[in-house]
Amino acid sequence: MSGELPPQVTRTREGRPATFLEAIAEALWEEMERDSRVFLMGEDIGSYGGAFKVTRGFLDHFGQSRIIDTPISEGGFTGAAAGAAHMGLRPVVEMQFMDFISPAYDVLTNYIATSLYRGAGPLPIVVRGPVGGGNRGGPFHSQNVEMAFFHTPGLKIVYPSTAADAKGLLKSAIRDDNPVIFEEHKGLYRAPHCREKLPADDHVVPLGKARVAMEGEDLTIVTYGLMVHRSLEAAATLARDRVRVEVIDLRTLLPLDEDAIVASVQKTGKLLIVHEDTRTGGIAGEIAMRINERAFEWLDGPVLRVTAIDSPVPFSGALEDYFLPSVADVVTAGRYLVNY
Amino acid sequence: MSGELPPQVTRTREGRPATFLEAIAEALWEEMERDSRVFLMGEDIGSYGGAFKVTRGFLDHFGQSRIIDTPISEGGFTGAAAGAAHMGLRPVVEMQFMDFISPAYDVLTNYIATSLYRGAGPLPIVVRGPVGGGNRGGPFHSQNVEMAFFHTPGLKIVYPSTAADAKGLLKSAIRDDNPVIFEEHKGLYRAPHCREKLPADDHVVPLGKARVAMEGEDLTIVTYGLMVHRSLEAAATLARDRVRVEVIDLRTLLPLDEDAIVASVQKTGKLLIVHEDTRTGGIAGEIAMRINERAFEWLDGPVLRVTAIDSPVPFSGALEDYFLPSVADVVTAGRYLVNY
Amino acid sequence: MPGDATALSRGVVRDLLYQGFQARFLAGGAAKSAGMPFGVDIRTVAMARAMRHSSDGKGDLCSAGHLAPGPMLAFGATPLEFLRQLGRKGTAPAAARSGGRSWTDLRRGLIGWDGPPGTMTQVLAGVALAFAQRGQDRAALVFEEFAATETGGWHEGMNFAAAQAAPLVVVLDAARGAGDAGEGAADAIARGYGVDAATVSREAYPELFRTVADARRRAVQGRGPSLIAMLPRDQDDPWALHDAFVAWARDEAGVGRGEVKAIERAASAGVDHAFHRLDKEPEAAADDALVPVCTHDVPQPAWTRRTPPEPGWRATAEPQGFHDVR
Amino acid sequence: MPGDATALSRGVVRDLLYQGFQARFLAGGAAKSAGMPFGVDIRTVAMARAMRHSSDGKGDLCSAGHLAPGPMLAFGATPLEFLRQLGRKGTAPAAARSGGRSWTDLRRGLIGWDGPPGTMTQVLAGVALAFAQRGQDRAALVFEEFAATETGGWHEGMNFAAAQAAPLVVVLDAARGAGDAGEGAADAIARGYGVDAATVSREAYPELFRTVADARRRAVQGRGPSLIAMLPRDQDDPWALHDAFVAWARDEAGVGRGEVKAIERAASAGVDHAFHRLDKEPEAAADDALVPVCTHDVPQPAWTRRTPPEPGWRATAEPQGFHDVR
Ligand SMILES: Cc1ncc(C[n+]2csc(CCOP(=O)(O)OP(=O)(O)O)c2C)c(N)n1
Ligand SMILES: Cc1ncc(C[n+]2csc(CCOP(=O)(O)OP(=O)(O)O)c2C)c(N)n1
Ligand SMILES: [Mg+2]
Ligand SMILES: [Mg+2]
Repeated sequence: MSGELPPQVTRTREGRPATFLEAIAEALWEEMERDSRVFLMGEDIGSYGGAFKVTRGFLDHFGQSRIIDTPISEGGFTGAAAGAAHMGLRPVVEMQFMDFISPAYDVLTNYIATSLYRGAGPLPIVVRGPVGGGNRGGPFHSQNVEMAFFHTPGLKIVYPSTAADAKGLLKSAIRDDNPVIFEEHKGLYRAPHCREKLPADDHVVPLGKARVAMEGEDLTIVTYGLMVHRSLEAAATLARDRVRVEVIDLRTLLPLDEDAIVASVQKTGKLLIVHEDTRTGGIAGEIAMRINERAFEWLDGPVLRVTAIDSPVPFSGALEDYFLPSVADVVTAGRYLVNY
Repeated sequence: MSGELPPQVTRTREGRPATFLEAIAEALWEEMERDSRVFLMGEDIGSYGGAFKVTRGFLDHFGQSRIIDTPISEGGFTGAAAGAAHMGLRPVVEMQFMDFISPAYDVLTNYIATSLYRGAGPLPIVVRGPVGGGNRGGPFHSQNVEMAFFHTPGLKIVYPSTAADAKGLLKSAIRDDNPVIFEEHKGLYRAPHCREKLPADDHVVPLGKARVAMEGEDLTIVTYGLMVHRSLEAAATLARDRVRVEVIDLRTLLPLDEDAIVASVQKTGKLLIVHEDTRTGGIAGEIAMRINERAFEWLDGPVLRVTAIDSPVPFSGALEDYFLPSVADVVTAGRYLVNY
Repeated sequence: MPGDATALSRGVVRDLLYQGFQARFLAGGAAKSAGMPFGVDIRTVAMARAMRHSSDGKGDLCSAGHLAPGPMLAFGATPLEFLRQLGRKGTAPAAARSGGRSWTDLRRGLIGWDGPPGTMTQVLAGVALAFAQRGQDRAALVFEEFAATETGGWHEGMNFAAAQAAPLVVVLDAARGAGDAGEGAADAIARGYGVDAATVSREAYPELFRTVADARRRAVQGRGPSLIAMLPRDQDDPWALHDAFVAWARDEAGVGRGEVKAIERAASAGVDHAFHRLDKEPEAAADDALVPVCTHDVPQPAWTRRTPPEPGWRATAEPQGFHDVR
Repeated sequence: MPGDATALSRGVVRDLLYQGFQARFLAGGAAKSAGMPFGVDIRTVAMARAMRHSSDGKGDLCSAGHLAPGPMLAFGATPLEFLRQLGRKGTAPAAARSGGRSWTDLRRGLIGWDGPPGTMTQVLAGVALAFAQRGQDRAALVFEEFAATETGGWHEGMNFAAAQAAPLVVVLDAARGAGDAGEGAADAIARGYGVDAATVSREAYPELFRTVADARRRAVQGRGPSLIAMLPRDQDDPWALHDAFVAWARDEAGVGRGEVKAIERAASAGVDHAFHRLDKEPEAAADDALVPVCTHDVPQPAWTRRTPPEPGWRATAEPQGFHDVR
């Protein structure tokens, strides 16, 4: 073990603001220091430090047995994570891009998600990695993967929007006894406006609890990840027309914090859901359904959504910008709903 | 080629009623006769005739090059189907149980579904097989797989509820230029009440069009597959209370026949969605969302759903029956909604 | 043959007899109704005996696979547990929520699976990785049907184990008698991963034992996983190997005729007792289906089904007609 | 060396020079902005020349993979097409909806992929299956990065091709210079599938050509797929093999010094022209994103974004404030 700490894990110790990416690195580092059962697996995470350099310097400090460079075999090493978890370890698996989680779909949904129910015990595994568009990565380096897993009982899905949440939620995910899919938007990793001072103590944010990112009375926007920022921008625009928007940042998608959404809708009577993921079969549907079940009488207008369009993520920048939901889209839909 | 036809493909020629399973076999047989580009791939579909004997006798008639027994490698042979489709063939891939489609999740969502959009041309592939619970098959032989693919633009999903539809929709799926996931409920395969005389001419049912299985004025039930039958039973019970239920059988889940649902809800004002699949992230959500978008003003009550509970499919019969939605459940929810 | 040959043989005889008596259960139709043939192959039991068993969660781990659950007996599973599992009893492991002929009990080193082949090679590779990381004298043993080698998942698991030099022994099982594993097939596959390979056919017990014991020793020494292929046994008489082994244990391994009889009587009595007891045990209770799928979930029945909606969710009127259906 | 060596060499020289000139584009930063290194390896071009090319959809099929798209030149791709693709132009194949250095044009036998390794071995196995089913004199060639052998998907594709004796040639490409493919690795893997294997290193053009031509001949004769591994070339000078080949073509294959110069001039002019023209071509248009994902879909813009909701969907009042945002 070397004495010097890699720079991306020292921001909080030095009292300096951290980027979203550094917050992730800090969470991993601190949890590995705290609990010797935690270890990392992934492609090129060792001496290369990972495609986004989240784990730069980890190999030197924690050694080969806890920083494991894997072959290109997302299914195989996720299955191996299950075995290690059975034996009491707490693997954190990195997908180089979360798009590559799809070869692990079988083992995640069939083996890992069903383990507790099958009487084989809980499996404390975190599968984390970069998601999302806007990077000109084309269809295979830009996906959001929540809806591949949202339908599977036994999994949790976390998708933070701020650096502080990224750290606090990742720590919770690692300490959770259940398998957690953890999505990190590439557009937040190094975004200057996401740089913030993190609480210096052991900063833990509970899973399953949404956050009110902005309070308001006229319209509820439920969103998560990068779209929290787009929605806050839209809310600022709407505020100039005296429209008071409440923005709810889900933070955890599964289990869904239904109570937080219901409470807000009972106040505003209007609900707009904003997600970056494509439209049909997106999470907006489940939220609309739950609001129908629990707060229909409070609705003063239809539940609406702003989403990406139903296609793969296009490669060209012009196409991708058109594909993704914009601030203007949120403003348009929000204004429409408020005036309904 | 042998002169004698296997019995399961002759019911309609002989003017006799066919089971759901025989309807599937007839569709495959007739399409293979009609179009030499159509061929089948799957595990044990050759001399063994398939796990459910759908393709018994096909090997003798069509020969080894069109009835291909594959290794256990659902991803690999689905990928090979894509290649064959590129070359102008029309592969029909059997999953022995549709649960085993999960190793093909990667190639289906990333390669096959995106092919047209990527400029690589349409891929006319059908992936078909048995789905659904009630057979005491436990968690790995009982799943419904629609929500694994419903979120993927570029795929179609078909889920018939009657023998005639099974034949007509499968023929359409094979003729469609796009990849189609085709789900066949095991509980319908040999169900006596599903045995019916099929139209003797080339019976084709268009994809993307729902069917009004029963007309009514008071309540719309939207459903598909085996649950159409449960819903019709529930409707009969409700009819004794003079509740007139309209039952819509979706037939195709993707693309969703939104117009048919909207038209019915504009008539009844009440919508109950019934699906066998588990609750959170099920298709009910998307339907609720679309109705909010297009028919909110017509709703006289919340959109509600009756579904399986959020867990893997249990092995024991008692547990499985509890897990699955029952006729009584549909009656309960329907009555509640009508009285709302 | 290392260790006390007689004691080991005694254990295997017991396992074999248990297997034999359980076969009666199948003949009685219970397994048929459970939809699964019950593989019997002496060789898998003998091989599993070469691992280190313990019931305190500190021994080796074994996944017996679908075919011949005999190895589970070696790891401490009882006939009663098998019968409960097949009979879908509420007393079964995991209250009959999951099926198959194997289940998970990590303290005894049992790890079960009823899903796609290949998966358990990945999982046991990870189990073995954990042993190696902690420097423990433990290894993992996985039985896969030969067809698992057709799946990409199996390859990824095997490759991972090889890359990590994980203490894993992989057996390609031909217990159902399928003629897949040709002589040399395992060798050829193993070469691609640079791991040791062996093929076992109708060897006598000591050879079977030694093959696995050697693979285990190499594994815990950090010399990586091994691949062992079983050639199909005689299809005509699945009990031939079984009887031959009992004869060998009696006549050559020093267990003795009287002792074999005694074990046989005890095993028979044990299985009888299990049948007897099984009859009295309840089916799984319907709402066992509602146990949580995550550790701290409160199981939530879907309200439109078994419980009325939350009070207050509808402002204008009381729900009507809700309780009269069931 | 079969066929007209001089003519073939001439073709390869042309391809190589195209590659060379395209490298300028990269040096200029355009590829960097496209986020991808552009592999150059003479060997892949030479190997692709051993297949049967045609532009009427009746020749062989080739997937050039991510690393060195050179084989696409052999199959008729033009520098302008590469530049359009990298430059995300509206004129690019698929109007820049998909990225990578390869795209699909089935008439010319080009089949592109920008996603996970291993997939194209499955897809080309199916392509080859179709050739065999129709008894055509056609074969498929797929270049995979060596790491594809780590994926289960690749194994399933290879196993399928072997089981079907499909006319497929699989090349494990070391164009990016990665030191993965050790001597003998392909042999060991191929043995598991019972297919032929070969390894190529720094062989001269005729050997490279012959290796693939032989594999192709066996394949179309129904003798199954082959696996060919490329050993990494010299990392220090990626152009060394390239220059050596041009020298060989000139001095030994009868192309002649003057002719090489002429090809070089023509290639240079062609690439210059392509650059020139590229500048004038438009970026992809934003709403090209809206093309259908199924053949007969009507593309539907999401109504909350670019178009107002359907008239009549709301009975009580007109939507307000809808058009004033963008
Ligand atoms: C992913 C997956 N695909 C298919 C199956 C269904 N399946 C179970 S065993 C089996 C055949 C196994 O073949 P083999 O190993 O040769 O055993 P045999 O039945 O011949 O004894 C099949 C197709 C499965 N369980 N999982
Ligand atoms: C399923 C999947 N996982 C991961 C990746 C990301 N990825 C692309 S190439 C590559 C490494 C390839 O290694 P190798 O073949 O050795 O080529 P090298 O980069 O070393 O030249 C990785 C991890 C991917 N494209 N798809
Ligand atoms: Mg077999
Ligand atoms: Mg490499």
